Amino acid sequence: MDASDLNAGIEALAASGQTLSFDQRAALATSLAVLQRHYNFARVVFWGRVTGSSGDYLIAQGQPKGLTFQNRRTFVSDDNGVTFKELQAVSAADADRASRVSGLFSGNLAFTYKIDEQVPIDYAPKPPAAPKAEPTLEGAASAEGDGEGGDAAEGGDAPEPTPRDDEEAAPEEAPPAFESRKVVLKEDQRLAAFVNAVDNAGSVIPRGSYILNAAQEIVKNRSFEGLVGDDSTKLSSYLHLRPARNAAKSSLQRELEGLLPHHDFLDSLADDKPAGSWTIQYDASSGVVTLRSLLWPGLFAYHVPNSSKFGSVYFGHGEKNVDLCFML
Amino acid sequence: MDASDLNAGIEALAASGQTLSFDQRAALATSLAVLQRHYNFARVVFWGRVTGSSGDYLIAQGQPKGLTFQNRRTFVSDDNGVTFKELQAVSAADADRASRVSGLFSGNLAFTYKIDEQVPIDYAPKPPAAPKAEPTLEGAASAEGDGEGGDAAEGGDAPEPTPRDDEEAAPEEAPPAFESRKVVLKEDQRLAAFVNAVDNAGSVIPRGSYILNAAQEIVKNRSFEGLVGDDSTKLSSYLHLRPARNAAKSSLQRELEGLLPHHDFLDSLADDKPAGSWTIQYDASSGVVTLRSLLWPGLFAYHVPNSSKFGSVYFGHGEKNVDLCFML
Amino acid sequence: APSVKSSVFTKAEDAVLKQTELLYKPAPPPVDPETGEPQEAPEPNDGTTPNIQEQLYYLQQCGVGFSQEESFRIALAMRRLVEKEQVTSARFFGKILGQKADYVIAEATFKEGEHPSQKEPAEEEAPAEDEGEDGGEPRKKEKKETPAEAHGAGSNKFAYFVCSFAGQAGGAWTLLPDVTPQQLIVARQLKRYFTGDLEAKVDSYPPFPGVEKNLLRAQIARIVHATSISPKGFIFIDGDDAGEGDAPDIGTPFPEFEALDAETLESLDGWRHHVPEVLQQQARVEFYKEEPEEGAEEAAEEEPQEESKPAGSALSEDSPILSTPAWTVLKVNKLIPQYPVVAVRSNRWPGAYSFATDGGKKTANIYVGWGYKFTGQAYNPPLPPPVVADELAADVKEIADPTADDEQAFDKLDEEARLQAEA
Amino acid sequence: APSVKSSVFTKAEDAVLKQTELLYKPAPPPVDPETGEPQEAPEPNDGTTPNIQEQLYYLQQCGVGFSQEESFRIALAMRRLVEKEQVTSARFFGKILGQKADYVIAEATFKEGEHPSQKEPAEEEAPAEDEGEDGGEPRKKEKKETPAEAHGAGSNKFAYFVCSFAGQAGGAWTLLPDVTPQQLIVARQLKRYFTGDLEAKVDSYPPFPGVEKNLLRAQIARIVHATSISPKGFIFIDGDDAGEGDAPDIGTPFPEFEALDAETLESLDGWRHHVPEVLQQQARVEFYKEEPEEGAEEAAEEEPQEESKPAGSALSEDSPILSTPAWTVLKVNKLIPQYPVVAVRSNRWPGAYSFATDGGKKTANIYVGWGYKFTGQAYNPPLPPPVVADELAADVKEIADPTADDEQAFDKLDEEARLQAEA
Repeated sequence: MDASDLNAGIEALAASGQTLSFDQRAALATSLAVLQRHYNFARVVFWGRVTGSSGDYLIAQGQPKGLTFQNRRTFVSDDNGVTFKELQAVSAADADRASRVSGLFSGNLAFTYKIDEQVPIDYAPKPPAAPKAEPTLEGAASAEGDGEGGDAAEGGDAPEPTPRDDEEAAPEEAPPAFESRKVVLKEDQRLAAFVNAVDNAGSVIPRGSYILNAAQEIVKNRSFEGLVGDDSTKLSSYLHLRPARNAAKSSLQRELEGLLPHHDFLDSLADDKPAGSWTIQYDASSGVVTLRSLLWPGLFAYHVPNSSKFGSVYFGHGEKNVDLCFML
Repeated sequence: MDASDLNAGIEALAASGQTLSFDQRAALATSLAVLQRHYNFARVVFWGRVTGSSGDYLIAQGQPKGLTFQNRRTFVSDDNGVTFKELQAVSAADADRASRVSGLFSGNLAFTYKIDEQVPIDYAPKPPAAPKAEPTLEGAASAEGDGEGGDAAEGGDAPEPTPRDDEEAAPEEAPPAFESRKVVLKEDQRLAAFVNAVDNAGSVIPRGSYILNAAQEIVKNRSFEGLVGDDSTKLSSYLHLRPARNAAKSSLQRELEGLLPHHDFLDSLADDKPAGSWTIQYDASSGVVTLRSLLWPGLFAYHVPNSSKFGSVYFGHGEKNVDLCFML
Repeated sequence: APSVKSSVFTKAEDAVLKQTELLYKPAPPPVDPETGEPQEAPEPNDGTTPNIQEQLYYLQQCGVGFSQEESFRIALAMRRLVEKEQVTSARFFGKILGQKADYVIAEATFKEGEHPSQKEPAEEEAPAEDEGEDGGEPRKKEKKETPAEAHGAGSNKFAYFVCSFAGQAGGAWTLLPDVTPQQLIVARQLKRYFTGDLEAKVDSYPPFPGVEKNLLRAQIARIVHATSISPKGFIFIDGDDAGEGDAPDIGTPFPEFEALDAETLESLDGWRHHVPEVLQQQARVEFYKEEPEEGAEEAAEEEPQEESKPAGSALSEDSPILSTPAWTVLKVNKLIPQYPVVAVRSNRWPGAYSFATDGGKKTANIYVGWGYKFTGQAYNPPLPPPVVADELAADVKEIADPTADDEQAFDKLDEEARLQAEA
Repeated sequence: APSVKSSVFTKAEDAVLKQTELLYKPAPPPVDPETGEPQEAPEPNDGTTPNIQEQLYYLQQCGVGFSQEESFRIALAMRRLVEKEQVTSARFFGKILGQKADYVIAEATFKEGEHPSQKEPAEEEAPAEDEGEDGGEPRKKEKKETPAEAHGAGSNKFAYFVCSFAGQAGGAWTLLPDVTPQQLIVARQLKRYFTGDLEAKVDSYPPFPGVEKNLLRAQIARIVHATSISPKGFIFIDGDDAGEGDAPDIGTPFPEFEALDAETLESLDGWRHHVPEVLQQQARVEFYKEEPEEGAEEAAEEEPQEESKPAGSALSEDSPILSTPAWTVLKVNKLIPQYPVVAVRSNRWPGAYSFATDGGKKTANIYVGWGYKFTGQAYNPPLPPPVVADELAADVKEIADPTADDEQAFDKLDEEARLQAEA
């Protein structure tokens, strides 16, 4: 949610059980303003909070200029919102590794994870000793466990998996195609990958709040007045603010469903798989429609019907719910 | 402020020292919704709180349809927002009387005030006994003082002053033109008159948030995006949402001041007399511009620059500051 | 509130009206059936609650939801509960989120003999399997089931009430049925989102003996017995043989409790379970002694027979969930250390929080979450039990079903035979 | 925050940066001037504050402002104050609103001998009129003025610090000068809005001896001595001869204080002033005995010579302001009577609030307002004193000024004379 809507948004979502403490709100009020000024962002978004077992991360994103999905930058605070530092983008390989880590985040950005990885064994002849990336890996392996030793693994992305030749690699019966290896992933990489994954799951906006202008740019609809009546409690009225994936509907189908080219250029939540991965509730006493993701528990969105108020935020444990199909 | 903006508005104005207690907020969340539904209002506004010496009044207003200054109805709650009842419009004479009552409201809607009034003596010959309105006045006079006896004075507006003939009325030297009389005013009449007086002082809106449409109707500007930059901290950027009084500026003068016909059809706060009767402050950590009336202490307005958020509310002791000229 | 009327909003506004009525309007005095005149209203029940608004304020400082308005609304609804129901006290258990509506849940202690199960004439004493809870499927009597604990004891020590503001209920409270060991045993094998409808069927494997309200009650029991914690010494636990029956209600510390220093409160050893665990096999809190140990129940396997963590054990004794520690203790308001607030959260039951401030004198537990456990691994639904091999009768000869190849071969033979016959 | 840069916003953002620095960033360790290496940071001062966040939370329940974020920000700023200044304790006095900026005000007790006035070498002991506060106009010595009270006594018992988040200060604290009787006497005759600039001139009649910070300090003294109240028995006041010096600081009840019942707290008799009034004539708290009573000061007229309401008097003894009672007591949260909160507000000093809960064990005073008194009638600025009639010299003859009629008559005579001369 927009930094300027922080309090209203947090209050609107408190009914789901998550809120920001007062010290966090007070700190964010100044630190997000500082962030915006320092980077000259057009817009700063409070992205959410990720639970860690020794402390939580607060995440913010900045947008240098008009909305694109590429140019936003992500920042993390591990001191309750007083200071933020940037999270670097992660490689696809690291993102894949991150998706295989389970359990809570540690709460320490320098923590390193050991990940078992099946790497194809390269049987091509090669010098048998000293694979090039080994020293870094060794350092990481020795540093892990105390959780403070991430410094040793510093130097950015974990190296691409490199083959190791040890005892098990010696082919006995049929030569195995893969071997198991440990690679390391730093917590900040895991976190960046997680934020990215949730962003791909999509921050949620009410239909009509963003439109496609004549130049085919996605812009905020200044005259959005909110969803009205029953529309506001239908999943199909809410869209993912991410590059569309289901947009390949035929024009006939789009016409049948009454989709408008400048409103329905994004994926609707109603098309999310599996069906039932979002819940939608309307609370009459607060006048708020709340959406909750069951696939990414902790991903919440809200909208006040007949108003331009909406926003989404993540307040969760940093894990995708892989059991969703059993739980509905 | 709009009932739907209640919490955000109250939070934005809390820095001025007044807020709603949690029980009041919780009660208003339901009771304003009930009010809206019961009267089928298009819009319900939380108007404010008036301090009384034994308890406070919460005031709300309802708007049946498009904005006019006549058709709004005013409601009062003396039970912290749980239930509301309508305040009847008051006559000009009662409004004038109300303006002469000083001191806190009692907190009891049936309380009656005795007001000394100079009425012209009618020396025309008339039947000497039983002036027609006497019984009502007698009843009211006997009921006053206990504060509960307003029932006796019921029957709506206090009667227009009627002449009394008693001892002092007998002309001795030169016949006096006026005599002093006690008239009664009920607290609910005083309150209605006060709300009206503050409404005439004007709820405050940022320039551009309401426009005059082609049909010369005042309508909310759906594409209002907020005041920008230094404009947002200038009094001249804020207007009174009331029938314009200073609009008689010549078209030359309007042109010189850069006024636009569809934006500047209302009076600006900068033209209020005496100069200095409004303060304007910007708080960077909350991002809120706050306006405070010094003439009607307790009348507050806020606006979040670059957003469509604004509102005004009264949280005060129910008195105009007649000493303003000495206090600046 | 929206100006365009629609079914959803009309329904929602009905809920608001109902809520206003239930929370704010005192019940109209009853009318004398003979004279038609209003009688004097009966005295409201004298039940008590902790200072819920204050508790939720401290939890808000710990980052756990509930806006101030909602806190007030919940405190007011709790007040109405203890005025209406014959309970001595009630605390706010928390909120379990559902797909269509959320459950707001109160934990209450009925006055002696006032629980519905105690007011019904006791029918059959001895086996007491099925305490007459509705919605349960008829159970097979093949095996002797562990009897449920009577109301007021063990896993049924407290009664739980549910209310929903959002739905048609508008703030009315519904008493949940007591829990049975059979429900607990199946609940442990499930992982489901609640629908928000108390009467919804639970379509599951293994089949759950009850409807959603029974599953809800079972999950509440699991949460309560795993996450009821308080600062060391807050609730008196007398060494070994104390059940939770010896402990005063949470909310009132043991009179001799002395404020703990910040370091103790910030350590896992400074916090104690004040409710014993549910037994793994019997799925009761108190061991059912009637039967000798031979007839171990369904889920009884490798676990040691009848031990569970007693009340009084320290949080530091709880085992981690794979790499994740069982509990996290957080200092809140670190910047103002003079008035520390400590937050404890369960990582095994995400959504279970406790706080302590004022040296531990102010403390409370709360649960706000989806109502399921974190296991650290993907859910594997239990497989159906292996089919029992029946003994074959002597004259039965087993043959393999024909395969597609067999059939094709047969068809070919058939065709050949036909061709031959035609030829 | 706005994206278009402008002078106002740049300034405001500077304030935010400053605020971040002052509140959140611990001061960088001092550098050794010789080696250039960082030295160990000095221990912060060990001053204490009440639990300000909690106090403001209860006041919020009474409808007195401060959002939770602002409460936290104030509590943090107060924390920084007692860490930095050599004070034993500080409480949050409140906020006085100004035209351009508001004053956030703390009341602090300096450690023995640590107040600036106590650290300067004592220059002239005896008359001690002008304690060297800056900004005061030089005063005429015609009459002997009542000396100001020394720091730590009477109206100068406490020190007051002011901070503003909005302005350039960004949360830094400024110590206000002590108050003098002369300032108090003039302040009583003024009614002004504060500008928000501590160094602003006060253009007034009668002339005020000082600048805005002195007027602010004087108004604070008037507010403190009129509205410092606490539940009966909370602060021990020993009958007649106890000044406020005998009372513990507000925030710590007298150890023998027992919780009061709700009715007592909801009555004006259940609340006591714990600070004596300022003397009407001397404008000090403690009577200045050196001078015999002959030389009564400026504003001394009909009031009985040297009596004022002592500490310990009940609120019920305060006289109303015309038809408005001096105080209003309100029950807060009436709907949840088990945990009552009582709010008391002064109608004489609109903006002065107190609350009590937990039987009066938790209580605080706060002021949030414009800093002027409600009199119930329009302000009449004092007239200049009557001109002293000089004795007439014997040879002066007083005649009336000619009126317009006289002049017309004279003109007519003149004209007639002219016409006659012309004729």
